[in-house]
Amino acid sequence: MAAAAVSLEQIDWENPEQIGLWRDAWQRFRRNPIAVGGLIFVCLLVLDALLAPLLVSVHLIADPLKQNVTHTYAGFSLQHPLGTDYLGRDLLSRVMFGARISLMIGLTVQAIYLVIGGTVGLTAGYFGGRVDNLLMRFVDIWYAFPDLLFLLVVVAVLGPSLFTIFVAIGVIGWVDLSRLIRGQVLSLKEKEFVEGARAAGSGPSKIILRHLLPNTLGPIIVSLTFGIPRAIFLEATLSYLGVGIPPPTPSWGIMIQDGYQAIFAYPHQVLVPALALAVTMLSFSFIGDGLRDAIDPRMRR
Amino acid sequence: MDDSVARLRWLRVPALLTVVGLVVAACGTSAPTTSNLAKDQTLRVNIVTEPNSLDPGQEQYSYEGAVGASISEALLKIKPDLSDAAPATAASYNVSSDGLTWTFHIRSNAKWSDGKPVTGADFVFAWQRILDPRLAAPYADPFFDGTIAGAADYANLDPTKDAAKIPDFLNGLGLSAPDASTFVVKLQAPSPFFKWIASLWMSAPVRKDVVDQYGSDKWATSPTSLITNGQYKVSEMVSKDHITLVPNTNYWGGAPTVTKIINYEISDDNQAYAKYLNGELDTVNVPLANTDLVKNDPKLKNEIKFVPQLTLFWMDFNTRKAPFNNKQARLAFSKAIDRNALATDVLKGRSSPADYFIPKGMNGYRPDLGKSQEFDAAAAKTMLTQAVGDPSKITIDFLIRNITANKQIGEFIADQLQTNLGVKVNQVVIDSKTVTTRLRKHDYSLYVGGWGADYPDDQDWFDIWMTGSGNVFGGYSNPDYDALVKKADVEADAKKRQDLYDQAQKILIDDAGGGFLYQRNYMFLVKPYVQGLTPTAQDFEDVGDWFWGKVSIGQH
Amino acid sequence: MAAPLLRVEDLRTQFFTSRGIVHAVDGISFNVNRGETVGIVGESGSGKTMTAFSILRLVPDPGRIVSGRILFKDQDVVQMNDDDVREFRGNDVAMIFQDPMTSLNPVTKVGTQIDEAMTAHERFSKKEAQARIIPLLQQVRIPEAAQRAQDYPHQFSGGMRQRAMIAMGLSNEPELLIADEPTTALDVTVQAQIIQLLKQLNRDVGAAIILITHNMALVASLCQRIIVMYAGRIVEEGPVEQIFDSPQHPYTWSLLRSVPRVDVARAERLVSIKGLPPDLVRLPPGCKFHPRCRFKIEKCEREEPPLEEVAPNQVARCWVMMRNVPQEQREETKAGEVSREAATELKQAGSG
Amino acid sequence: MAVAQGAPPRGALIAFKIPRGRGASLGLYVVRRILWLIPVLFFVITITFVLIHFAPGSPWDKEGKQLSAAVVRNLNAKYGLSDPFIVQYGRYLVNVVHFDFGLSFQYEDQPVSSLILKSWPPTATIGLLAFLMIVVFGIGTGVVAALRQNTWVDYIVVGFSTIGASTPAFVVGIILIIIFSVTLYRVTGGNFSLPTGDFALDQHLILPVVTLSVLPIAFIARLTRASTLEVLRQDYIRTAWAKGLRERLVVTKHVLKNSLIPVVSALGPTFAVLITGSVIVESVFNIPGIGRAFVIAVSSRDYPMILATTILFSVVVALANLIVDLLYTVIDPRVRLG
Repeated sequence: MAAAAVSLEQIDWENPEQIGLWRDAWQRFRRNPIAVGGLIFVCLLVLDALLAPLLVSVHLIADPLKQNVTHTYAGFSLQHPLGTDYLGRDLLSRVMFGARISLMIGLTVQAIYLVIGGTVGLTAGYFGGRVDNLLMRFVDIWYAFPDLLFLLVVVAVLGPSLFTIFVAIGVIGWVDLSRLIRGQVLSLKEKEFVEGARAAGSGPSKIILRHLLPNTLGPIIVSLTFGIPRAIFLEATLSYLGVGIPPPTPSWGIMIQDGYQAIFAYPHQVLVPALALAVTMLSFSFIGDGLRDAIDPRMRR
Repeated sequence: MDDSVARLRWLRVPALLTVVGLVVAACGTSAPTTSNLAKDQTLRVNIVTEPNSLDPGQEQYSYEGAVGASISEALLKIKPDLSDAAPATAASYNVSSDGLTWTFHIRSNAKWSDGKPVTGADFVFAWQRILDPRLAAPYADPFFDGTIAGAADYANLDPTKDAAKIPDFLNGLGLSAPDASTFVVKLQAPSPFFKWIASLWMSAPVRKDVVDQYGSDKWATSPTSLITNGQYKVSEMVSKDHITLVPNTNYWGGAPTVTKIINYEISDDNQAYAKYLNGELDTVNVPLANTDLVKNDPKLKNEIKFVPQLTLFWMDFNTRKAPFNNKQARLAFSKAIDRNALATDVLKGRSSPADYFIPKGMNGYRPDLGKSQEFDAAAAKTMLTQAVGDPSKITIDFLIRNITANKQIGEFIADQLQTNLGVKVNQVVIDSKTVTTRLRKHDYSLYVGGWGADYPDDQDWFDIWMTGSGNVFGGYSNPDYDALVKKADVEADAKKRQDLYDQAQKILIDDAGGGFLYQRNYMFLVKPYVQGLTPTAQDFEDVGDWFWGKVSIGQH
Repeated sequence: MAAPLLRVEDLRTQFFTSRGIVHAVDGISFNVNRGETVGIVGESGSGKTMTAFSILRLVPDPGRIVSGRILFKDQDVVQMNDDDVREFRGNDVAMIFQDPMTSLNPVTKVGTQIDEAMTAHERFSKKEAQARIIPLLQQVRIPEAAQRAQDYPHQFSGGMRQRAMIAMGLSNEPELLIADEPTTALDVTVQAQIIQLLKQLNRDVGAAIILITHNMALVASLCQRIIVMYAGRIVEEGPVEQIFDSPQHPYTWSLLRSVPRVDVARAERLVSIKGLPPDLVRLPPGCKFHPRCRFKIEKCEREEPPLEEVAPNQVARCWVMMRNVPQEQREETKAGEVSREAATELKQAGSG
Repeated sequence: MAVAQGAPPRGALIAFKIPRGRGASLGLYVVRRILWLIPVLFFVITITFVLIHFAPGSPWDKEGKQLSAAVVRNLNAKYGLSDPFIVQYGRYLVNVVHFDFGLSFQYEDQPVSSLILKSWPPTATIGLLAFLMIVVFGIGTGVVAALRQNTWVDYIVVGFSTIGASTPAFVVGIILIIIFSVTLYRVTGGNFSLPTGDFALDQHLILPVVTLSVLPIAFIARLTRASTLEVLRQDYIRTAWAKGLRERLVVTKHVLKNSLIPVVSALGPTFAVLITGSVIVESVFNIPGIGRAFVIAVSSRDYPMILATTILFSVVVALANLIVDLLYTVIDPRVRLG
């Protein structure tokens, strides 16, 4: 009578068909159309940043540095799809080359913020008491820090170069992130799962990395996706102060800064790089949102 | 638009569209008369930056002169065409036969803003005060300690260590006032250019009693204590916003038509331009990028005022280092710059190309002397290769101040050098004061510097290229040049003096002490209802700001 | 027999996810009489929690009640407008949840959260509500109730928080209290106290209780009737003693056989049900339990059996029924005997 | 049993036990935090002094015509810059203790304190108004976007906040000027338009305040939306619904009280930055604020002004952060300070 039941031995109990956190997250991320759209744009951007020099050598796009002063501030044309700047250089190729510097700055600076800001925020929030107090007073000092003066000294001592920018921006901007994370950790710390983990005897670093960090992921991702344009603007202000990349290499920040002078007469000088920046920022926020929803453990149930 | 239409425009209300303008104008009356003056005679101008000080003795910047020239009046004042220095507070003056003693006769009706008469003693006190090391007056050197008898050792008087010696030093100066209406100056050497020193707005008189009462550094900080002798006086000072001037009722030269001048301190070009469009400013310096926009705008193009300035820019080569220790290399670099492209395309035709030193508008102007630095890319490259070998091995540190205009010109010049000569140029764009420090320490190869005339006399220009001058950093030194200039400075005969200066200019250009580039001109927009504007080649921040007294506001 | 307090008729609740439609509750009907305690039992994913949520119209996105009626004192909850549902929730029917740790607002005082439940329904004036808080806390046996009312949730232990939840649930003297796995997150000793408390409240306040759990022992100690759910539908229903005595649906039988016996020394082979609960998007044809049923016959795989009367007010949904399965196939031990002893034990522990 | 609740935080090494009452411990905490301001200020002054020492260029370097060596020597003597570094540093510290912040090099010996008192009010006024807009619109739109997730409201808020966040302040500023003053003036024939710039307590405030708050509103809206979405998923929200509370009550009492915690921690720094002035907005709108004064002071090496503004900034920032920390305890009872 008994049907041919699947015998117990055939089912492999040791590694049941378990979907890893990341593969599952990727599957859910893939189903979110705008997040994927954002990811595609960012990949295009990275591709453009890598291939731009190649495109110039095969004359697909004009050389961003070639000046042609008889055609300054030209409008959209076949030869210059996005027009030319104050020295007659092709805006399209400058925007594409600008991506290289701006992306690099945006991403590296965020990494610096996360490392410094993250560590300070997490440690201060988790340990509380004297450690928190000391770290936060240190943050207070850093906040009031005359960043402008510091920039000038950095340039004077290190000379204007890309590395100087990272030192300058990185050292100045991590404070906001550290306070944000500290705030989160302070409230998360009391949550039951942390007390449970502490009761289970896991050390502070394990608790911080395994429990606190993932839970502060939401606000961190938002702040990072906002951080990228802020880092790029800061680069523009720094270039204005002379700490930026030495000319003539283009970056979006510099192009916006220079374009500002001609905003009455030739608004496209500012709007072209600003639009590029806006779309980049939009895609990073969509990726950020998609990532946060995909990773959130609760969504897996 | 022929001329007649433009003239009619004066009468119309700045209506919305030009068409409406023309209709109104058609039935307007003839040339402007006092009857159609606006009720509110207020002139609103932009001096860009807040003056650091309005104490004549301590002024140095152009945005301070823009106010100083209206509120403080020196012995003499430049004529609009800069041909001579006309009488001002001094009705007349005479120079002794040996050229060493200048006697100025003060007008009897010259009065201070508080009604007191201006006396010779006020001038003695003012000039002694400038030469007092403790005040550290910016323009003391070279204008006063280089000319006035007894002032030579101003440079080695330390204000703290030699404080005791200062009173004797000041009394020993060749300055005296035999009576209330006379002011006598003794010079170290005959100086034909001294009339221009007497017309600098910093050499205006200062009241000893006011300085003693309010304090040497305090008296010029508020309208109540700022007693001045110009046609106007300060009525309101709002930090980083504006300074308001009203007529000095006791001025000897009669009441001006404009009863109120508001000097705004707007640093952002776009903000100033927007204010002009909104009728909140009567005149504005056209931002470089808007040049063509303004030239093609039917309404604005008639409000353009184009005035050449006695300001010229050049490439300052650091002659202490290769490749610029070689004259041929310097000439090659100068010949590699297409000045026409720079002036017409990059600077939108607002500046004129110049491969010579003395700017147009001064009697030392010799354009034909510039042949040796004339633009010729091919010749430049061969010249450089002969002089120093393979150009691609040369790397130049090009110092640029981080001001947008400097940056844009710097990028053009760097590109010209790299394309025409094949050299490598590092553009070092950094903070302004850091640039000055590196220039002083000679830590650079190339820098674009320039000079604006303090007064329209060649002497003010030629001394900056003399050996050891503090105003050019390249370390250019040519004994023949120095000798010629020293001789010219004291030469009484004008013709011979000019000839000596011409020879000096030729040596300078052929030596390529500097790679001369372009002369700057002002391009301003001025509202049509601003009448009686008197532009000069030595204006400070606004076209015509030496002679605001001659302006009147038409109905609008 | 008075009219039943709650009548659920052919309730269907589905989730419209990108993977397809999840038939969480696939057409169930049952009644709950006034003051009765009913246990709804089943593995996780059987639809028992979603049934509770549907009764209170708390189905989260992207779920929706697709069809069926929920009559509470002859008012159909499914058709109620938002205001009426709001008035209904917490007032006529109250619910307490599984995880006490996260079910209370961490930043508001416990007393305020209970007071809020009452003022939301205007059954009590502000003053009356204020006065009831402390007695309510005492009723659920929370020590120093007055002081604890001012404390925050993180200052309460797990058990205490669950008691606060129950106090909150009872604050409006609801006629039906739904407890969704109230003790799962607590350890055994506290479990017994909570069950004891529920039983005592049922007696004193007279509120009907629906206990949702996967733990047969709890059902035995508290409930008068059991409903067994599997894959979104009812597979067996009936009085506790009868079900424990002779479970007819193979799933109910194996559930009872998976309860370990504490007192019996003999080594006993526990029966665990092989395989995993079915995927509610692609349900198998026929009886939904057939892939995991050892006694199935060919018909089970083709056609789903109806609920059939197997004993006085006991029904089961099975073509075979356990009574028709010969002894040796069921193995030696009798399913019913094991679980009754475990149940009695619990009773003693509870009253201790 | 669960872990003993409220275990004392590790490292609470305060010698005497703070009395249990919340009020007393908070008052003490505030006093201690304010006392901490003194070492913070000491560090800030020292670091700034060292930086000034290393910063290239002197207050007397000029762009065009240079001052002669003699004049520079006299100026240094007048302002005591020729003294050794330690002497200047010591003298400055002594003066600061007596609240004498010295004379500005730049504005002909006007005392720095009066310059700051004159230039801070415009900055503070605009900063405060912008902060109010940020709190109202930032949090408001963030919550609405979260409650109406994936509807057209949500997309507008996300879209606007991204555009707002990716256009620099000066571009936003000048575009507003072009639209609301220049074009409006031309279109209405000059009888209605917002002023292009300057500072006055009237419609002069509109454009600068809007420009200043666009970026922070975008950021706060995104942050509020993210944290509100987090909170909406929590179990206690479901309990609130199950209790039969009205939506307004669920949102204000349960959702907002929890979702505002990260927002408050972000508002702290935003407030501090707004109050200390934005050089960009102040130069675009020609506002005589302290933000611009500080940048001018740094580029012209006006040492007393730099030091005084930095001290002001650090006091303001420290107080802002203190207020934020206190707010934490109000919003989140689980957080214990000190």
